[in-house]
Amino acid sequence: MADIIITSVLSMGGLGLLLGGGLALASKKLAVETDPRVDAIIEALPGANCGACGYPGCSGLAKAIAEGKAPVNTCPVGGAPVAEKIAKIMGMDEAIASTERKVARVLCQGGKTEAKVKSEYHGIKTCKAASMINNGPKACPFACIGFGDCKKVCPVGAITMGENGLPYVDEEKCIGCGLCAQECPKDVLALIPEKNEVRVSCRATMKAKDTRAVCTAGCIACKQCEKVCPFDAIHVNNNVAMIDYEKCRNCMLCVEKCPTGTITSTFAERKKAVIIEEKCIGCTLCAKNCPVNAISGEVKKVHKVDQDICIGCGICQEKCRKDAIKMVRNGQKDCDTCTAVK
Amino acid sequence: MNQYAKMIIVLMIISIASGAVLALSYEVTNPKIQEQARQKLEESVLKVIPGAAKMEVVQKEDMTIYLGLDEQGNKKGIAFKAVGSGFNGAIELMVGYNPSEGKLTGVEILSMSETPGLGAKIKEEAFTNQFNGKSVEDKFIAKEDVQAISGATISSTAVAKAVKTSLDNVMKIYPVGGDF
Amino acid sequence: MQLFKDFINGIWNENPIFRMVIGICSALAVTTAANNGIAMGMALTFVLTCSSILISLLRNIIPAKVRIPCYIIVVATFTTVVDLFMKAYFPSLYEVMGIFIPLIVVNCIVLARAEAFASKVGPVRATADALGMGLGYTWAITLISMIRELMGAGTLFGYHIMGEGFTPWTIMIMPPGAFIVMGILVGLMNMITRKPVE
Amino acid sequence: MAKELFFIIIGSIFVNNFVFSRFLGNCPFLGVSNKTETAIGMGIATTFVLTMTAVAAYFIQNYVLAPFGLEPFLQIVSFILVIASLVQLVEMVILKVSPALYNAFGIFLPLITTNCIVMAVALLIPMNNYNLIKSIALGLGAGLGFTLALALMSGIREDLEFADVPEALRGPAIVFITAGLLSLIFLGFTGLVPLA
Repeated sequence: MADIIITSVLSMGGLGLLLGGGLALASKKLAVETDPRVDAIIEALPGANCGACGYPGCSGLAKAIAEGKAPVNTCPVGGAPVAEKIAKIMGMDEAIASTERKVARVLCQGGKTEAKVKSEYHGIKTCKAASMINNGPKACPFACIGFGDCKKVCPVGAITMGENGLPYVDEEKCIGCGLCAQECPKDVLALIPEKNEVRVSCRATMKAKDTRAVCTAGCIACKQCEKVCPFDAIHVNNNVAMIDYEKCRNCMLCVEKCPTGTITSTFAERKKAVIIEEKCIGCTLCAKNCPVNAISGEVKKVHKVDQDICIGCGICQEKCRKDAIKMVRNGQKDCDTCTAVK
Repeated sequence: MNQYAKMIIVLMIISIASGAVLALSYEVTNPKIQEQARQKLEESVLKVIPGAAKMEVVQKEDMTIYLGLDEQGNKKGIAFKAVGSGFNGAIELMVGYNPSEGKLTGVEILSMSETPGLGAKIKEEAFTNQFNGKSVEDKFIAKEDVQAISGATISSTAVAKAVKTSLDNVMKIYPVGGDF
Repeated sequence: MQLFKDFINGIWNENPIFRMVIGICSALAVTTAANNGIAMGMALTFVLTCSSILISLLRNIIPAKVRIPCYIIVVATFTTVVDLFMKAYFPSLYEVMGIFIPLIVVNCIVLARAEAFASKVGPVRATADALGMGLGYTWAITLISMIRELMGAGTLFGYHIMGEGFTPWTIMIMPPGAFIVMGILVGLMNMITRKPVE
Repeated sequence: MAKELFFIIIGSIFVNNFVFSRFLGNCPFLGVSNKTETAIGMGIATTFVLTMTAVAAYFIQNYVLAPFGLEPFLQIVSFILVIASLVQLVEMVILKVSPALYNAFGIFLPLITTNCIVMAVALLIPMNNYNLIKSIALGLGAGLGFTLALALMSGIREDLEFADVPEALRGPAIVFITAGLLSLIFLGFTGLVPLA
């Protein structure tokens, strides 16, 4: 009875020793010095390996960050929280870690009701195939064809096709990887910083007359938006309005002015400035800088914002040194202005 | 150094522990397993030697022969294992034989991995009973004196050939008509 | 509450067979008859639970470099213990599942859960997860084996269901049938839960 | 002797392919077969581990287990211990030699340990008590059979990307169905070589 146990223990122990020793030897000889920070960064990254950062998967990005080749906030999917974690790992302070989160947006409103159709298409149901034949079935060569190539390629399923034949992007789910923008043969989808709510939903560079002939929601280059914009953030070149996302302050004046409704915004109403009485010391800085003179009040007295005139551009909040102004939209509590770089 | 030492020690301790646990459980279960195996063997031997009630194991040259005895202890026949190479793998069978009359008394398939529904039919009584009473001189060739299962000729020939080869070896030890 | 989530996780939304698609080798091989499926499921649940507990207890002691050999020894020890005891006390059951007990050692579920979960959490959560995974595995392979037995042999748990006229599709017992039934079931599961499996 | 070796190798590549007719090795088979180079890489690594396992299993069986009669209960544990250590060794070698290949495998490298083919080969050797050369032949044959299966599957799966596969069947479901058809084809090989 006992000898079986002894032999078994001895043989297993011997085997364990032999193999353990072999592995120890091998791990010493074949030791590969991996930077411990790389594993920590991989841990912090979302791990979707979507390639949006341009590196081969998260491990590729982690190596680049560890070697200092890539900034801490490269990962668009992770956004600020991930960037802060990586910054801690890399020993930098978090200030520069804040990133602009980008989301995909549809720059075309030519759905089944708005855009005319020039041919009936019965071929392979993918936008790529359809766009090869005479620029797609729609009369407007820039219009979205609507077979959902973007929907198929989206790794997180953020895109669904509306009944009007246009893709709808769920901005919470969207991780800004840009795969849909690459996939779309008509470049209807583009990656736009999330904080920019206003966008021109048309890219047709044909003459106004032709655009109006093919689509009721196209940009007819009437330049109304250009005239009304207080911040010189929108220009019509090549017959279509273009927004400079650095300058645009989401004041939505152009959205109201645009006759064909081509310029759209994520939210129905604009933000409004509200002065917090306790903090306001009446330095009148906001009143001086307000482009539409919506703020009134004497020096050293608490000022007031006229809610009807205010266009929600946020300059007053930026200028106010006492942080006494907050932007309010009826739905959200307080949202910071779009371009305030502290 | 300690990191490597720790590796070796932990691995060794775990393997020793597992060796001990396994040896212990082997000790506990081994008698039961031997008992089970013996019982199964006896069942199949008694099945292929009709009328036998007890079994005796006899070692003859390199073959193990099982003697089938009835209640009074006189010999009813002998049985031995045979192996054939079937369609999907080895087929193991138990062959019952009465050397004095030179006739087979029974065949049972112990283990096989033939395709279910086709080759697996060799396990059924319909196929194995045809061997009862066949004499040693028969040729044991499928489709001639052994009725093969349709669609499973390879398995049937494997069984027939296995019986034939094992019978030839046994005949060298127990000549036909001789005592056993 | 966390325990309950771990438990349910293994049964449904991370079902080893249909969602994570691991541990398929035994699932396809042993599911020719329904009672095989249940027996195999029970054996695996036992081995999975015991090894998960022990591995999560030892998790801080085992150095990273030798973690896989250590985990696998623990799993192998439990499997052999199950193998020996089943051979001794349940011979008829052992008859059916002989070759598949040793293959529990290499069943990917056990090592995958040990590597991914048990070695990171405490023993209590590891048990909940192991039980969940084990039961998830059991109902999955029982479902597969019921379909294959019904179509392959016209019986269910050994009772004749299909009438005499039914000629069994022996293909269902053989490997091709197993793969195809598995494929269709995974497809169905995707349809039901509408979550594409990466 | 050469005839038997030939039978063993051809047997385990075509007739009794470990993936298609014995259901073994499915986890890596499903996981790694989406790209051909990783599939071939995995096949080669597994063949290497298989051949070394065959040799190791032969020596352990005949020089450690059998002489002391520890066979019935220590067989599984000692085999799997050797396999795991071999895989750990291969993991270190690949990490050192080509990190890109190492990343491509990812989780599937440690999963070679649980690859049922490796364990099945180790168990088959004492069962048919092969001698050393036959064991190596079995290891090699199993490895080549596995690589063949992986290569076939990865070729098909790369074309499947462009096929219009229904939404629900995408991913593992269609792979299983294709594997089912492939194993149907391999069924045709049975009986090609008599199996001892």
